[in-house]
Amino acid sequence: MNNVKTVYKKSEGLTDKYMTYCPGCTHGVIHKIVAEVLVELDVLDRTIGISSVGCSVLNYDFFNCDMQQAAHGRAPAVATGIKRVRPNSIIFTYQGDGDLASIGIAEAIHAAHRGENITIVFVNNAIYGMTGGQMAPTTLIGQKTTTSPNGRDAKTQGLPLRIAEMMATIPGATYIERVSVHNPQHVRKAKKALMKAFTIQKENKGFTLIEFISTCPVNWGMTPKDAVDWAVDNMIPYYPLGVFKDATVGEEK
Amino acid sequence: MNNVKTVYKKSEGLTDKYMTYCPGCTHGVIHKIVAEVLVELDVLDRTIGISSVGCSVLNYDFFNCDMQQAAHGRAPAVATGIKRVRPNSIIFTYQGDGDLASIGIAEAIHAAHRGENITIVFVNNAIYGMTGGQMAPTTLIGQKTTTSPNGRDAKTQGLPLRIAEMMATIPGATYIERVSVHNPQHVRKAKKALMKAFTIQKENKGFTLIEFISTCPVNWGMTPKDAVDWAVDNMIPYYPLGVFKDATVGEEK
Amino acid sequence: MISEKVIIAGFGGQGVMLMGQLLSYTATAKELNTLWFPSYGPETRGGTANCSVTISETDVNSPVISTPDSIIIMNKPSLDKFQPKLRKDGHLFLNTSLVKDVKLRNDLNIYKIPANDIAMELGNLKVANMVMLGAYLEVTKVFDPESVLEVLKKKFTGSKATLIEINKKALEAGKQAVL
Amino acid sequence: MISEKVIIAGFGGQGVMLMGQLLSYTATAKELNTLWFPSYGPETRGGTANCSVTISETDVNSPVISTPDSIIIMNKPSLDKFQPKLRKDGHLFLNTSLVKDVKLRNDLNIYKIPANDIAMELGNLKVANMVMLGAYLEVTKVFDPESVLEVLKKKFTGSKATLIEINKKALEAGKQAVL
Amino acid sequence: MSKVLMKGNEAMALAAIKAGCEAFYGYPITPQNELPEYLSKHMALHGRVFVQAESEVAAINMVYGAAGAGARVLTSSSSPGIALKQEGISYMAGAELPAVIINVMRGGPGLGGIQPSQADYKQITRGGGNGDYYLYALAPETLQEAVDLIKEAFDIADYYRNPVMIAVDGLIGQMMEPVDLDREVPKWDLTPKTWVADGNRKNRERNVINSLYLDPNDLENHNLHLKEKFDDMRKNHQRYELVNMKNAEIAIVAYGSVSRIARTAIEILAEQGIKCGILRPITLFPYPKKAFHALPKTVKDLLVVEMSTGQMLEDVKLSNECHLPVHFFGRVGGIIPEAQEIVDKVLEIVGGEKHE
Amino acid sequence: MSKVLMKGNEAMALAAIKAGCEAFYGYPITPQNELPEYLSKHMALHGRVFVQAESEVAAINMVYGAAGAGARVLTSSSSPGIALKQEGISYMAGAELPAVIINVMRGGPGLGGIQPSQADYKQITRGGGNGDYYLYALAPETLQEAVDLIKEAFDIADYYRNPVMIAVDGLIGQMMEPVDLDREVPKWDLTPKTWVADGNRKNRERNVINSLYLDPNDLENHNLHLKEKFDDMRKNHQRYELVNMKNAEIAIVAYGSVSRIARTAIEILAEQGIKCGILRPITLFPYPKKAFHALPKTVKDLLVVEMSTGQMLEDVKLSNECHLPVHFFGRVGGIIPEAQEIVDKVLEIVGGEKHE
Amino acid sequence: MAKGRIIIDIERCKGCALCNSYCPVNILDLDITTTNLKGYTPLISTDPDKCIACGFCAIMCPDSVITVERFIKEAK
Amino acid sequence: MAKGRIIIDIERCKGCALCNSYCPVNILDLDITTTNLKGYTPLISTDPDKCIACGFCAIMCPDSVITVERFIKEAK
Ligand SMILES: Cc1ncc(C[n+]2csc(CCOP(=O)(O)OP(=O)(O)O)c2C)c(N)n1
Ligand SMILES: Cc1ncc(C[n+]2csc(CCOP(=O)(O)OP(=O)(O)O)c2C)c(N)n1
Ligand code: SF4
Ligand code: SF4
Ligand code: SF4
Ligand code: SF4
Ligand code: SF4
Ligand code: SF4
Ligand SMILES: [Mg+2]
Ligand SMILES: [Mg+2]
Repeated sequence: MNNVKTVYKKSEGLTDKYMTYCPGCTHGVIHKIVAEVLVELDVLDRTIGISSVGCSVLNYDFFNCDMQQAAHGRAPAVATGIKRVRPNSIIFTYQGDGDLASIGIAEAIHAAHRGENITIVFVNNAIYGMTGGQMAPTTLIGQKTTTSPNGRDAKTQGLPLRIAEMMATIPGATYIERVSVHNPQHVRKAKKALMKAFTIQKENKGFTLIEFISTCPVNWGMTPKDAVDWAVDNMIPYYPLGVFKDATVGEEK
Repeated sequence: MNNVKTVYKKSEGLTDKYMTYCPGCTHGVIHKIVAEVLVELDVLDRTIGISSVGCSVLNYDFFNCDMQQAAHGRAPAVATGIKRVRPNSIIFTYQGDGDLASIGIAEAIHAAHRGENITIVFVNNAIYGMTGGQMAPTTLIGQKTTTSPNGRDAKTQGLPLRIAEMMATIPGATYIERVSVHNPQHVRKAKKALMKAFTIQKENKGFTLIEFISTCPVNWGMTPKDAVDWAVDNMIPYYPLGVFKDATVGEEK
Repeated sequence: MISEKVIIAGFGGQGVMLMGQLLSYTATAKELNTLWFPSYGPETRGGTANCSVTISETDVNSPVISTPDSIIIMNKPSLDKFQPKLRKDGHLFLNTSLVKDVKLRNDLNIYKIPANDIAMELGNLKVANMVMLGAYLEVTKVFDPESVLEVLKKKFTGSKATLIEINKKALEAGKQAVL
Repeated sequence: MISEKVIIAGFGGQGVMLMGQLLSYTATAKELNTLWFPSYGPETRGGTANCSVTISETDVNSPVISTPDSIIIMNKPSLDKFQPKLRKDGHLFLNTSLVKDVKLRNDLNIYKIPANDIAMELGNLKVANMVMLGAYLEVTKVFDPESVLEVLKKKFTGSKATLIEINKKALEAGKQAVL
Repeated sequence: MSKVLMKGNEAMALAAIKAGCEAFYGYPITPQNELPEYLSKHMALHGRVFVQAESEVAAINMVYGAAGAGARVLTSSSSPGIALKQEGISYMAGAELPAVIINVMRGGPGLGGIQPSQADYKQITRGGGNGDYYLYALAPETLQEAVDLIKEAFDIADYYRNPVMIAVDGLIGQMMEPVDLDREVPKWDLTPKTWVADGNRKNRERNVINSLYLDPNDLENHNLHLKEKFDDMRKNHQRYELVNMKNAEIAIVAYGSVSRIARTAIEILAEQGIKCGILRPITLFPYPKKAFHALPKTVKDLLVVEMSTGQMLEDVKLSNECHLPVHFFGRVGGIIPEAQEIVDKVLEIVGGEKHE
Repeated sequence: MSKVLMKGNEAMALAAIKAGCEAFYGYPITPQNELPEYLSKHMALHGRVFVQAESEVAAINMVYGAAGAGARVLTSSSSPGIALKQEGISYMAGAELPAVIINVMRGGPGLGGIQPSQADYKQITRGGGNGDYYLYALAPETLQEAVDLIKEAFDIADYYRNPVMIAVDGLIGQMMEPVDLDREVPKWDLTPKTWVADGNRKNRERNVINSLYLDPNDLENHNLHLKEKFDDMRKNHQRYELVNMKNAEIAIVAYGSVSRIARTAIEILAEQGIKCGILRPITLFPYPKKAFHALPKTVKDLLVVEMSTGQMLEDVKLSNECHLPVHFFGRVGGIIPEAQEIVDKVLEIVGGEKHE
Repeated sequence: MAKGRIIIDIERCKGCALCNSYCPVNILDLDITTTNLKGYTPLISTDPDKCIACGFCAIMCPDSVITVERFIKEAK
Repeated sequence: MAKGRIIIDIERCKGCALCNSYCPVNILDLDITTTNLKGYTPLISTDPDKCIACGFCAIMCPDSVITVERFIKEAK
């Protein structure tokens, strides 16, 4: 039809497989914008995504590019392994907060430390979704999970880790930003952040990490909309959005 | 003798065993002040030290207290295991930069993240001493090691990690300081830092880490004095001394 | 001698796990042997959930029910999965509110219960499972509904205690549905 | 037929590893079979270092020398460790600059070489090892010093080339010491 | 006490508390999550320690530390998580530290699947870590047995100063059965832990927990000392059950949940007039070689049934010492064998020709 | 080409380069450090990749990634480091990825010691990771053989899409021997790697590297597919050497550096008129069962000699199928057995009474 | 008149009701009269004519259920 | 007159020469005329009378080789 313009449709960066996420989980939103950016940068054909262990483990079925599934927490190491032998490829890992902030923090830090030219998509939903809602390093104080049944207690379980802030101190890292997908405006902002990160990678400028504030309606025990609101009210105050490191700055001007 | 006062002698915090470090290695200096602090705080009898894997692996023979030898990089986990079941004990780990900054960074970060009430003595000598001088995450740009034979190259090996700076961003950590032992004045300062750290632990105020700039004359290929001077000229500029986090501040005044 | 092997299956959220557990709790209270085994893991997310319950006066051996005596089917995919396994002359309890227009074997005892509709009438869709259970108990006579209710009372304490009444009604309604 | 098993031992830094390697390199150049095996790891730090060299026209089997034909001893702890292993009538080369007042077996061929003193005279303490090697070669005739020097020339290139002359002198001085 | 209906993972957790377990360190993984979840609530209620570690590697090293400080300590995981613990387990065996490790097995290799499996048999009995060591490994088949063995396992670990592995699978972890948590279990003869490095040094010399022996002579002696312990386990503490062996013509060798299915199978076989017994290993290490000597002469064939491609076969062959033909039936990847499949296999053997 | 004198670790490194190894990912550990050190210099010279990983865990997962992208890839470590790699190795076997892993064994358990040992036999042959898988495992005895096997190992790994383990010890890693690096080795029949996920997707569908199969049916099929590969290895690719077997009355079973010592022992024995042969496994998995069938009738006893407390004994018993008495002599913890000790043991056996 | 329209791929919809809240003209709801094959209550537009083709719903839908089309006024 | 003195535990000394550089009165050197049992050339004070008992040498010695004593002037 000539008098109709498609302003939004499912990205070609995604396959047609039915996504296994729970209804209303923002993992799906993040998948979409990653896929869109890969298509818009015209790199899908040379991209290898790394699925990590978490709810997103099956996304090797969802992203419409070469994929490798990595052991829990080790996606940045797998990414390093690939990128070093296939430097022309575009590599991203997609990791949850259990995967990256807990078991895999060493691999994430050292990929940044070596300045690996890869992009980490880090999905912080303050919980272990896949395994049924255990406490994550990013679980907020007072938040109830199956392993903090009385709410996370600073005394015995510590204060939540701020990954973007921590990773930003690593000299080898190029770009670190924290974004959220709680409304269309922020989805667009988040996509811009991804665009920046993948562009940096495309230009061989080094390590990039985008942290996403995300939801887990099922394990938080909320409707998807309430979950998004909870994230805005509770997570963003502790995990402020913004650019935490941008080593391309001076150079670009 | 009445007219003689001993102003310095070997600490009772050390055993009589012959220390296995190479001649002039500052590991020995750090051992001495750790031992002295434990004696001065009168906690030797309830201290458990954790030897890590590195040149200091045998220091379970040197510190005159209960000791546990930990797997490479895992000393903070071992410390956590102990402290939680024996909260009245004083626990320190003694870890090299290979041990803590490379293989063990996850365990160090998460001990801080949980706010474990332990003290980490972190010895940064910019190299793997024990195994014959391989590159560490803290090896300086241009520094030659057996696995960076042409000098560390930022392009392929990244920029050196700054541990104190990175750990200081962890909300759960209480006190982080970087010190050096390159002359008597700095040894005294370093001892003060240790005193502060162990005092914080004694008062159950949480996680403390003291990073030491140290030398490896043998693998750096220098005399002990040249090594100390090299550390001052090359390491301290990249690894500035100072307090990076002190969560006791407001409270103390 | 009681010896019953039942599989209960439906969507996640329909309370099939609880149904099975109630049977096993009741069996335990009666000092019978019993075993409850659920489907588990992410496969259950959004998809189907089921559990197997064995109740016996002798030891329960195999935890897996190859040939159930009864199946309680809360949705269509579950029928496809479990109908073939049901033993000849076994009892098939069908939630006909959700399972319609399906092919049924002709060597079975089939009980059609519009459980969702009944539950809605009772005022809470969530008790559709108890409606099915009421029907199941009435037909198989494994336990009387009172024993199950006894267990329910022990489990539903505090704020949940208010739910006992409606569950009781649901059990009764299920019973009526197959009378 | 050449068949030689020698252990070379001393402090770390005395160049015992190099001595052994030179023998194995020379053997390789002559297309003989050979095997060099060092003590390794932190035990060698500050403490003693040693290596075993086997040279043979037939296959070298066991990499471990249980009963050496010769031992070259650069310091006292090494004498204690290896003298008992030396075969009867074996050759014991002793750096008497450092190993003094010791008990020696009387079923051995013993060569006393003040290697450090000789090396000092030559102007470089570091070549004490080559002095010992010179003595060893002269007695055992395993290789002529020229062949070893040939290898040394290949190894010492660039700035190290200047060291060849003094090493040559050291080999010669060692030879003289046992003539 | 009367029995309570509990989920396997929770019953095992509670059994540990009853055994005086002072601390749990672990990391979530399906299908054992209810175990740490239960403990996260109940350890604190008992004044005990629960820590969710950052990883399995950290967890086992926390266990190392707490055990070295003299505490009774537990960790649990499932197959890939156990793989990650191998270095730490080797350290514990090397440093002679007691602990109980529960492995709720799932399908492999790699990430594999999450359904029940016995594919970690090699990992459990042959050690995935470096060096000459073994774990005392117990494989219960019911929740009651799991509870009883876990309670005893802490004693066994302390007795031998060696980690004890409880080998179960997703079935046992996820099922509910009535259990009596207060049944008496054998008490082992334990001596005070004078070797602990717990920072409580009033009347003793300092203690050191360590597995490093740079002098090969010392390390050899240490290894021989450890070997004595493993030999003692082999000699004195094999465990097994023989079921229905009287006049049996064939014996099924199966452990854990598979032996339960075998029990159903032999009932079906009995109806068909086939006398089939079960040799059920309870210890996977030490493997119950003695059970094979105890088989009646009537047994002419052995059928090994496993949820693996045949990992226990070697132990059966070694124990059986070439006396009887050994057959195999296995399902893998999370598929649980059905009793009828076992029955069919038995019929094939007793009916048909014998093959290895 | 004429031979060059090289240290074992360096010769193995160079062999990998000659085999077209495109990338090395590893972490330092004694006694294999010269291997990564050599590669840190020489890989770059050949335009290849060398990365010192932050840990053994990271290293094996880098290997996983590079192998998944189709590269020939190597890692090396020593015993405790290999224990840390177990999860990753299991993943590689599960995802069917080829790679070569060199284990320069040292004493254990735990930190143990750094002297030569063969105490990882179980870890190597029975897998320390979870699930039903094996590694093709080669145990060279000389540097020449090490070089030749490593060159072939990359082919074998590609052929089977499975990791290949090179099992050596500190002796082989640290010794120097003359080697010919350019000897021809068998070429395996390799098909193009159409399965790689390397981001080079011109004319193909997207590829996925994965070991997860949530549906048990799929996972069972996958396991059975893997088993076929391992069975094929067992059937077609056992390797061994029989030495001096003609009329031998006793056979020593020994691999790697111990078989070299055994060679010296049988020379001594020959002088004393005792005919002793050596059965030398070259593949530890598949274990060379065929070698036992090939033993001459004159052999009346088997003597297993190892640098472990007897980890290979089970394989020998299984292969020997109860035909001959099996004896054992071992040294552990870094102690290298002396030829004379082996001689004495043989004399005890052929002279004295037979015992198991 | 509508500025555009949305096309709902009903079988992919999980009835999560996330999109609804972001529609500026409030025309989205779940269609409780039906369930799709997966058992979910799918999305429906209650007043398609009001759609301004802003795309907010589509952007927020985690499952790419919604396609948004804008009607283009024909030039002159 | 010396303000104090140092006592050198010769057998523990590794002859590393680290301490020397810190002596404000420059009286420390290695005694190349001898080696200790471990084979090291140990430290010696070349002019003990000059020692001011500052302790710098002892503080810097990694091996706790040096004990420092200060002479106390007798009260009156
Ligand atoms: C080695 C290992 N440990 C544990 C697990 C179990 N596991 C699967 S997913 C997961 C947590 C995932 O949480 P997160 O990364 O936050 O992802 P989410 O599901 O929340 O998106 C865990 C612990 C595993 N598969 N492997
Ligand atoms: C799991 C494991 N990996 C590697 C090693 C080998 N290793 C021993 S010490 C060491 C490095 C130590 O370096 P560092 O921590 O900097 O201590 P230093 O010797 O410099 O004081 C390594 C890699 C080991 N023992 N265990
Ligand atoms: S469990 Fe939570 S994070 Fe995982 S898919 Fe469901 S809602 Fe999303
Ligand atoms: S190797 Fe370096 S760090 Fe280790 S003891 Fe020697 S000088 Fe010190
Ligand atoms: S495109 Fe905009 S106006 Fe139209 S339905 Fe979606 S949110 Fe509402
Ligand atoms: S269209 Fe998308 S966001 Fe809206 S209810 Fe359906 S699945 Fe949820
Ligand atoms: S105490 Fe001071 S003055 Fe005396 S020798 Fe030592 S450094 Fe010199
Ligand atoms: S006294 Fe101490 S610092 Fe001085 S040379 Fe001796 S060992 Fe070195
Ligand atoms: Mg999460
Ligand atoms: Mg270091």
